Amino acid sequence: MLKRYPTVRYIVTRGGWYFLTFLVAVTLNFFLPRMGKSNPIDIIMAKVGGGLDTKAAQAKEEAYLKEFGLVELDAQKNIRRSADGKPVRTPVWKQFRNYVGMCLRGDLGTSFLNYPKKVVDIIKQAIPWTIALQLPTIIFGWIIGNVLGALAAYRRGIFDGVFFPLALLANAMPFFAFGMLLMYLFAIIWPIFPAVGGYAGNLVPTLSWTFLSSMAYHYILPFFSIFLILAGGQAIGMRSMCIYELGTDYVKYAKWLGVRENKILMYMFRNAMLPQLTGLALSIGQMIGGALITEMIFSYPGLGMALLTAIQGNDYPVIQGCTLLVTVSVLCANFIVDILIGFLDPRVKAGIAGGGK
Amino acid sequence: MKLLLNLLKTPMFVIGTTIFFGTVLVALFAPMMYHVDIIARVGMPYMPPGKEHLLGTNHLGVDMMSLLIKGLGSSLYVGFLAGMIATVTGTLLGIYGGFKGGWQDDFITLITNLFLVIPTFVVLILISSSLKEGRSLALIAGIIGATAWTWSARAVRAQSASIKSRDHIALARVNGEGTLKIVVKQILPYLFSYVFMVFIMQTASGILSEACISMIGLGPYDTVSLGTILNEAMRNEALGDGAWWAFIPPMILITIIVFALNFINTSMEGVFNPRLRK
Amino acid sequence: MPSETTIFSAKNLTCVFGHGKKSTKAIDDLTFSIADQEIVSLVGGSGCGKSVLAKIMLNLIKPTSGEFLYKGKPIIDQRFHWREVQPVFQDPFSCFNFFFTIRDQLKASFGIMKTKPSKKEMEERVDQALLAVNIVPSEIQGKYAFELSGGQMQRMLLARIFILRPAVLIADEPTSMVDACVRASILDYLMKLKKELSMTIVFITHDIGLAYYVSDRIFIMHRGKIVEQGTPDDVALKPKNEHTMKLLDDIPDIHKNWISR
Amino acid sequence: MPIFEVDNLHLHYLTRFGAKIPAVAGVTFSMEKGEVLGIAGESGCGKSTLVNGCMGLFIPPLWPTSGNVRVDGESIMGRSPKDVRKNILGRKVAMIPQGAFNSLNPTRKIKDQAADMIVSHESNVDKKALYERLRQRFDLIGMETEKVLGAYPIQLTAGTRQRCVIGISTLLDPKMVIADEPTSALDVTTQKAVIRMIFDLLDKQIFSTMIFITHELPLLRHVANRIAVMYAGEFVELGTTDQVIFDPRHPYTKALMGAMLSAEPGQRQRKPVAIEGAPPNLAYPISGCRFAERCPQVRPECRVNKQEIRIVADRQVRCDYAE
Repeated sequence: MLKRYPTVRYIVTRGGWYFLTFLVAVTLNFFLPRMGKSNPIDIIMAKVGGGLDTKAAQAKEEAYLKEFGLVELDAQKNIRRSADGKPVRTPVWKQFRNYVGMCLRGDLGTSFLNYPKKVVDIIKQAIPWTIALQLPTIIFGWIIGNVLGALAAYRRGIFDGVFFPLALLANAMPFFAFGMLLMYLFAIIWPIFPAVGGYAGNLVPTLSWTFLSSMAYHYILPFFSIFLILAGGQAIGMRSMCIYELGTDYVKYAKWLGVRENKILMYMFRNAMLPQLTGLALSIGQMIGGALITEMIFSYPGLGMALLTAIQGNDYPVIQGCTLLVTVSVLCANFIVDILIGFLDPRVKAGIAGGGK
Repeated sequence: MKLLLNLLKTPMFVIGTTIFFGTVLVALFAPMMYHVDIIARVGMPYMPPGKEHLLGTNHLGVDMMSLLIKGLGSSLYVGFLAGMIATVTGTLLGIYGGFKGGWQDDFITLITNLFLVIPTFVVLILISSSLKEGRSLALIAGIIGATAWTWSARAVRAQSASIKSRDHIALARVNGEGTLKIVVKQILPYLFSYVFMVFIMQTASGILSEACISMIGLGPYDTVSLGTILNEAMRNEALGDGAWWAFIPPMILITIIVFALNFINTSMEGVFNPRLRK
Repeated sequence: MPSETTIFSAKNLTCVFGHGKKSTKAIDDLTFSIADQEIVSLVGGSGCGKSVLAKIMLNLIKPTSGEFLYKGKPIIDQRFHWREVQPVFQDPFSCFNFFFTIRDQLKASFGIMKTKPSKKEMEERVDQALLAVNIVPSEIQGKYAFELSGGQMQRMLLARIFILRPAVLIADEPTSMVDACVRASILDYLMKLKKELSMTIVFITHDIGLAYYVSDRIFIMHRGKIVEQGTPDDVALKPKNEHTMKLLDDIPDIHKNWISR
Repeated sequence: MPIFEVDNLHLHYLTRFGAKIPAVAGVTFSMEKGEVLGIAGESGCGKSTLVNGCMGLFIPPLWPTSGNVRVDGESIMGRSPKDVRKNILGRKVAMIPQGAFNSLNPTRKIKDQAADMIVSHESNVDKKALYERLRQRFDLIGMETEKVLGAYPIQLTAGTRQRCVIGISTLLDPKMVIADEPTSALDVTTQKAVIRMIFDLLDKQIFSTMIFITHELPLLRHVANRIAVMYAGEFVELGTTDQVIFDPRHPYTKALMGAMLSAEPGQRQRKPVAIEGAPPNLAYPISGCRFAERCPQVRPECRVNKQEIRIVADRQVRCDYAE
């Protein structure tokens, strides 16, 4: 039936592929923490079995084991224990089944550190901040970087001579290092911006003007530290793509036809943009990762900070929850970009239409 | 050959290699000239740079210069090892897929694309946090390499698939050369400059990745790297105390190494890919 | 009947690329035979399957179905086959590796021989082969493929044939990438090979004038089929098949009225 | 008055180190209405450089040294790039490039590319009228207008794509069209269709004269009224098609024509003339005849005396010893 709607067919096949990737990611999320001899799951098991913990910790860990279906339960939903008091493990395949089931239900368990807060709630609190910071930065950084890269390729000369090494330098700096530098320069030495946090410490999140302005004020430094590095990296890629496009036969032909410069510039920009879009799909994971670390530097109340706190406090449910969420959002971003390319690039589009034959 | 001469005429390449080999030389030979001790507390916490301690001390009173030299060595080592693992794995898979074709190629491409979209950052965190103990420098390099191979595999596959259609490969076959000999003599030389560029990029991104995971506190437990120095400085209020010598120098070192590698790569691209030349 | 004097014989030969809905028949149910010391031209437009047929003759592609015999026997030992059947390809620059000297690559062709000659003999034979194609050995000493002209490179491919002295030569558009003046010299060397080594030559071209000039028999190919075969005079001057007529009609020939205005 | 005149044109490339490499030297010809001039020569003989020169389009490192090019009596040399773009390219002199696969922007519909061309030359074009005009023109030149105009290049076959390129190039009814191997990437059947279309345009007086560049001599025999043979940046022979093809006088032309084979009785007994060697490197100055190193009839004087164009048997030949 889908044969008659090649576009739908394309979206469905791509979606299916991403679902497969999602399953692989979930599998990794399940198995990777179980590698190593001293892996967290075994440690928790041992702790619960040994009874060496405080009562509070014991309760949390037992709840974790039950929630994730890592141990066999008896009729009263208590952990079944062997003779020496060690919990009886469920077979790995059952653990995996339980885990996948939980993921698909959207249940990510309960945090250790903020017991009995649900992981989902912690993430829910953090996610608006992360989206507010990362979505505009990545989109603007990408656009501005591409425009600058295209200009550098088209103009060459002095502009390129100054701009290109700067962009290379930006590309060479880790996101967080630049964040630290900006923080040191503009929050410590010359304190015109706040160093940490997403809003002033004495405020309570409300929709008031004072709060919003404080938010905006705290937004500036993290924004620029991600934005500039990202734009630099994109500009380099765009510059070489554009130089390539300028050498193609269709640009030559357009010049022979006497087509206006700005039209040719548009041809070049558009055609160089498509591979850059593919590039975006591939590098979006890296960008989000880098931006998360920047959030950590600025103690920005987003996902990065939640992840850092969880890593420092061995809060496994939260770590796993965050990594899963990041994976899912990266996959979604990729999926969107994929579909976008399908619509924007007639070469791919022709392939989609032809695939229905 | 001729191309090598062209490279040496490119100022970018010369600058890049000079800086890079400069840092390598420092990492290798500085310990012989400068007494490096990263455990001894030789002064007060956060002593500013001075005569006694060229770059001051850290929050524990350890000489920053020692830390930097040691950290530089570790970071280069991680980058090199990770780059090596990622490049070798990726190149082997890429050549195999591109040259073999058929379902083997389809399978490798599928796996590569699959792992390409799963963010490496996540995988790094998961593995690192599961290996709470025994997270040595080499292991971290291994983890980084194991997550980065996809990119090189994809790049190398595309290249080897395009070389495969060249007639000298058919001619080598009718000369009776075996597959291994064909790969070594007819394909690898063409890929060499390309693989080398991939290796440089992977080394650079290995150094950056190490800095990133060290920064979130999942770095090596047994030694210092530029990333762990930064992490320590961050955690111990170096910024607030205005102790710039605790974080600016490692930052500059990371940036300058990666910058030099980027420079080398861009200049090589310009020479090997004539279209980018002016 | 295939016998010792039949070089190639094919029966219901078919070669399919791809699978499922995307598959294309590059060679479609061919039956033909090529006799010893014959020069046969395969002529056709792009995508007619002539190059695929060449690759099958060279045992670089295995046919999907049908029977393909060399001297009355199926090809089992490919090394033996390559001692007997050797190619000259279209693009000489793509035939040589840029990373080894031309001379080294010419010497690499001794690899297919049953017993490799001594080093000294190898050098001598390379020199002789170079002289046979009118190139002074010192001219290419230590040179790489990108340092020579297209005409010189094409002659290097022919020199390779002079070294190996195979029984059959598969020439896949050997003159399509060289300029008009060099073309004549390449043809000269092909004739010389034929005369000196009494070779069988399968000549693949899209230029019927060229085919008419060199061959004993011409096969006209169209969409994987041989639509007409016969002597050059029969095929080129008295064509019977409509595809042949169309092809002849579309090829600009200096003596014909090609296009009406 | 001739429609197109090239007068002693010299062009050179400027290397990075400031050296001038001559690419085209002393080319002179003029063309009347309805005429087709064929230019034949090996790859690298300066054909494509000459094309850029004829259009007044000098993209560094190509520069004019001396000489003049006139369209309709009006010189196109020494003008500003902007003037050349707006008033000459596409309007007076149009180009049909080889390899149409890459000549069209892969991500733009044919009608938009055609519109870009018109909009770049005319101000205040109404969009609706513009597309109507495109439709009429594509109908006139016998294309499947509806299908072609709304398509992306990838959806068209190589032949259709090349015909689109021809249609777009001639949208503004240029005086002169330069076709640079327009059919070299096509198979023989499509080649014929494309040539037929070009003649159709010429007959309908959409353009009035054409330079046709190819290394396929048999094709030139049917396309051109006159043929110029180019070697190492110079015209070595210029005459009518019959003169050059059936009765060549310059040694190089003789070799070119001698290597041409055709399917006709008696051909099998003929021996083609082979010429060894390669064209000279123009980076080094050549004092004598540029063909001397390869010429079968070379004399000692040839290596010293510069050869000039002279009239032999009603055509121009650049050889002192041609008869």
